[in-house]
Amino acid sequence: MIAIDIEQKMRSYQGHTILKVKAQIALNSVTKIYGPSGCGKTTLLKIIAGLVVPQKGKIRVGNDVWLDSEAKVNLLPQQRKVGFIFQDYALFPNMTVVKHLQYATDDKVWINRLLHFGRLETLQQHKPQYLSGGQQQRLAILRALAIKPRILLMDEPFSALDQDMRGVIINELKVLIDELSCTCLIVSHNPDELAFIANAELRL
Amino acid sequence: MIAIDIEQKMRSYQGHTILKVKAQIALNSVTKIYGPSGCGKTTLLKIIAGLVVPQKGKIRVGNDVWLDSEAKVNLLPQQRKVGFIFQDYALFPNMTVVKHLQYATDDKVWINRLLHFGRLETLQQHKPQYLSGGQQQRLAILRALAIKPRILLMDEPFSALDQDMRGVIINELKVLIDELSCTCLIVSHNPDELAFIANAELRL
Amino acid sequence: MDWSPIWLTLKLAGITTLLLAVVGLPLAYWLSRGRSVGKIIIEALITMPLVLPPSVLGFYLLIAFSPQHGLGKWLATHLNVRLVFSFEGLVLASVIYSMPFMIGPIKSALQQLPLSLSQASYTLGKSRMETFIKVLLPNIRTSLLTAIVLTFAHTLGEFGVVLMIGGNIPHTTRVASIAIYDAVENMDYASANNYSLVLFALTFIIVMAVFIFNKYNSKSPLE
Amino acid sequence: MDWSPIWLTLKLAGITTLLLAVVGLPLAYWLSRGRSVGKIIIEALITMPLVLPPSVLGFYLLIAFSPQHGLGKWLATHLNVRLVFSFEGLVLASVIYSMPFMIGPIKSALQQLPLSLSQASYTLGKSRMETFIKVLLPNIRTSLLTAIVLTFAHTLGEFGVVLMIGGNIPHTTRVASIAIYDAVENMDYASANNYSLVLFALTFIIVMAVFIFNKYNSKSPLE
Amino acid sequence: QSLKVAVAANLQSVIKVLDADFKSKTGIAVEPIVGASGNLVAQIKNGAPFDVFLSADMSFPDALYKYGFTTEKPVVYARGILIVCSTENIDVKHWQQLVLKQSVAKVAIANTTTAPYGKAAKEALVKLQLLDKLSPKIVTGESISQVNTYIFNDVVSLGFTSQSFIYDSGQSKKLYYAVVAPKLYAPIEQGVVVLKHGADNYAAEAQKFYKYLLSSSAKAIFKKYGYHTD
Ligand SMILES: Nc1ncnc2c1ncn2[C@@H]1O[C@H](COP(=O)(O)OP(=O)(O)OP(=O)(O)O)[C@@H](O)[C@H]1O
Ligand SMILES: Nc1ncnc2c1ncn2[C@@H]1O[C@H](COP(=O)(O)OP(=O)(O)OP(=O)(O)O)[C@@H](O)[C@H]1O
Ligand code: MOO
Ligand SMILES: [Mg+2]
Ligand SMILES: [Mg+2]
Repeated sequence: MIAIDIEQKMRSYQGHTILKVKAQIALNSVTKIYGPSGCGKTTLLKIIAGLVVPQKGKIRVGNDVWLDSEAKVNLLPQQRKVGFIFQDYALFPNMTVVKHLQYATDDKVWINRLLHFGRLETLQQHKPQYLSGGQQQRLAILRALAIKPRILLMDEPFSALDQDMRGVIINELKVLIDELSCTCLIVSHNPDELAFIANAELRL
Repeated sequence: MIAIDIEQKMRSYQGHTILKVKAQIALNSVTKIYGPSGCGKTTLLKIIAGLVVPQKGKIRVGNDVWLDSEAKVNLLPQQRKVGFIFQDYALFPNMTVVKHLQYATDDKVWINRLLHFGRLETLQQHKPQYLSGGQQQRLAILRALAIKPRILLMDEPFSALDQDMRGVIINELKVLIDELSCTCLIVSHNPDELAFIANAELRL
Repeated sequence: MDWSPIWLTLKLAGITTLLLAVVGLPLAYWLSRGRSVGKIIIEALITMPLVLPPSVLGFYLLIAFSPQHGLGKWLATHLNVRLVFSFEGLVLASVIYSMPFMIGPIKSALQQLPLSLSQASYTLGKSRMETFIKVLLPNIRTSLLTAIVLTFAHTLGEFGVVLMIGGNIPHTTRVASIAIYDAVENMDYASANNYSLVLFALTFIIVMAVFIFNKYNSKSPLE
Repeated sequence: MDWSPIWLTLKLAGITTLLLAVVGLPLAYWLSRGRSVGKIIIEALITMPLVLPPSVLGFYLLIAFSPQHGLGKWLATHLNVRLVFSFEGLVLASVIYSMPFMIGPIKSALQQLPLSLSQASYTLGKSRMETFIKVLLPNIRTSLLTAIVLTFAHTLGEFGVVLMIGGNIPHTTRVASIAIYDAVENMDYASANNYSLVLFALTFIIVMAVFIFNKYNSKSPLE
Repeated sequence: QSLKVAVAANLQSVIKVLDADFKSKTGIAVEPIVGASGNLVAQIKNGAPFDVFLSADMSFPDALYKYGFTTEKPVVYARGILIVCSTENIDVKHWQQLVLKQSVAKVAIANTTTAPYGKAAKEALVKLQLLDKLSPKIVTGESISQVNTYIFNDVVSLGFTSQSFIYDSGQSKKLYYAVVAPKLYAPIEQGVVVLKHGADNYAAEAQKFYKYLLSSSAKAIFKKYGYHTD
């Protein structure tokens, strides 16, 4: 069980708005997160990953406390080691496709499996700037999976994929998630696309 | 009628692939462009806008020749003046939301109407880095519309919008397009989302 | 205390910076677009003074400017311009000497801007000129400031070249750095200290002003 | 031709660059993260030599290092270290003098990298150190090269400070820029020309090497 | 290790000959460091590691003696002669009228406080009441060497320098010169001292060089370069 109870002041032109989230997420579930643009979905994922520290809050994962602002507990992102897919990909400009994966893991078999899963085998030696939008997004997915995370946070991970590709990726992703017994939070603007994979939802 | 007949070598790790497009697009139509990731959709739009010059080809819009590589005719992007929505938005980091629109047009009434259409009235004074993904994308749409273009090229313009917002935007966009009697090419990975608006399609 | 070396220094640095800003912006823009053999050679030439000791530059300028032969003679007889021991000569030398400090940061910043920024502006029907002024320049304003501060500062501290072609003439070529050197060699440490303090204060103000200007971007003057 | 000034110059520039690279990388990283009053003050101090005329810097170093009083006296009597007219003194002065050229471009480039790059690396479980070395540094490698070339070049061309605290002592402080000045004063134009040509060739090679290294990015050494 | 000798700039060509002669006699190598006398004194006072100092006057080495940088008082090794010199074939004999003409654009003198030859030139101009009239044309060289550089490269029409300049063997240009009347300036008596650094580190060598400078073979060389010796 992942228990989240956080409060974060978000900058907005007229003063500030408060993002309040209180949620319980079952382990091994796939939760769809949705809500209007600008409501704080990206911010929430970053808080879970430890990249943004909220003003107030608690995050508990299983029996581990990741964050407790009163007890001054706050695990580093490195200790949380979640798989994170950034909305803007955040690929490393200096690394080729395969170097991205080698940076994250030493497991060659796993790397090859991921490259196949992302249909990027032939683009292994490309750097991000020579990839199309969809190719970049697939690389971002692969990199997050490379560390075999127990928790996977995905910020609109399929927005640049065409329908066929998306179908293929989602299908295969389900297999991988099950295999890794990984808890998954997916921000998406197309709730339909997740029908097959998601078994819980969170509305912000 | 927009007549396109172009050939462009695209860089790819193993040698090169050739993008060949031959199409006739009716004026005032809304054409949906689709095809697998990396097939050259973005490249095609940039060629039409004059931002990429193909090795070979002709582009004719109505009675005007925009490009004829044999006759060495090649209008500048400034002369073509198409509305262009970039896949990565290409917003100006130095300008606030409203400045983006003021840069494109002097028409205050039009600017206000666009701000309302994009639901960005309250964020007028924000710079792009303080906008969420969806807010940035809406600004990119507004900027392209600000010049009241006769041709509108949209590269995945709704990918970062939630479903409600997308519905609203598409509905209102249709009104604007009709009003401007504008020819529209939309690259999209969600053909469904365009069902209401598109009346032609082009598969790459 | 004789203030004239300070004024002279400020005048020299000011004029040099102004001239270089006027020449540098278009040149940097031109160098930042595309790449040809001509551009590479011009860029290498512009970059040279950066790595060349001032005494080398001063030596060659002394030879080139001499009114008895070559360029110097031509200038002296036809235009009645003398470049050794004159303020004009110092300005010209400073322009050459500080050129890379103006061109470098601006060109580099222009190249680092994503291509799609100017593309977006072109599709809005804006000319290269307007795009440059309203989109490109504002987005490299910290680099622009850097370039200006670097140029000004580098000219402020010019010493070797002036020592060789200046002739230490009060009100004409006796800039502060020379006056300080002179005072030290005269063991007039009080004067040396006064000049140094003024320059120190001046540069501290410049640095602080730039820090404050860049505060919101948390950038330093070298960016 | 006496090659010792050339070797001495290369040795000075090499040691200075090396020292500054070792000190500069962590310092630039530290300065690039966050912003506090302490950091601003340290950064302003590091930036000062950039805008300070070499003769001012030379003057204060002379006063500080002179074995007649203060620090210099203490060093001379207690540690038997003499910093005026010695190679060690030149190294220390060059480190101070060229510091902003090493720190500036690196710090600035680190700040311009999107935050999400290091965030992405952290989520992969990588430490700050590993992230710095494998993600941040490779993505600022042209700026790193710039910093190194600038530092090396700036030290190569150092003249005013050396003249003031180094004098002109063969094999110890007679670097190339001083040797050229000396040769010109001696009207030994052949030597002046030779030294100048060697330095010119050297710097041309450096500039060209950097151009070639950066060719794919079409960047200049000042970036 | 060689002897480091601080040398007044007017000696820049002579010192090379003296070096060679001294080395052939004793096998001791000498490294000259050339500069304006005053600049060298400033450096010595700040700890420059020079062993012997050949000044262009007596007051600079006297001052060093007073402050304890030398053990002995300075001794005169040569007397210098001030000349007016040009590369143009102009009427230098009548330089007092010439310098006021329009055709003479710039006149070089050495730094009047750190270079004794500059001081002497200034004295002469003051006596002739020329200094004020001339001041817009005056260019100051850091030392007599820089004045020579300016003359030699034709960047000035005239310069006040030491007579030794025209005897410089390496000279490839024809020089036109006139001696400045000795009554116009105080005699340029050039003094030598062994410095503390030399006395502490190279006592024997420094003494040898000091003796050599006062020897007849050194005197012959000085003479050849246009200095007076007793
Ligand atoms: N770096 C930032 N600094 C200040 N405010 C920000 C920053 N990034 C986002 N915001 C603001 O915080 C709010 C929440 O942003 P967030 O990115 O979490 O939204 P989101 O739910 O992910 O939206 P979208 O679906 O459009 O991506 C928005 O109103 C936005 O303007
Ligand atoms: N700047 C570039 N330089 C070289 N090759 C590129 C560049 N940008 C894209 N490519 C390559 O050109 C091909 C077409 O790219 P393009 O961006 O047009 O694809 P796309 O159809 O828009 O794909 P997506 O739907 O993923 O955005 C891809 O194989 C890509 O790897
Ligand atoms: O030889 Mo001097 O000390 O320059 O007059
Ligand atoms: Mg978001
Ligand atoms: Mg695309």
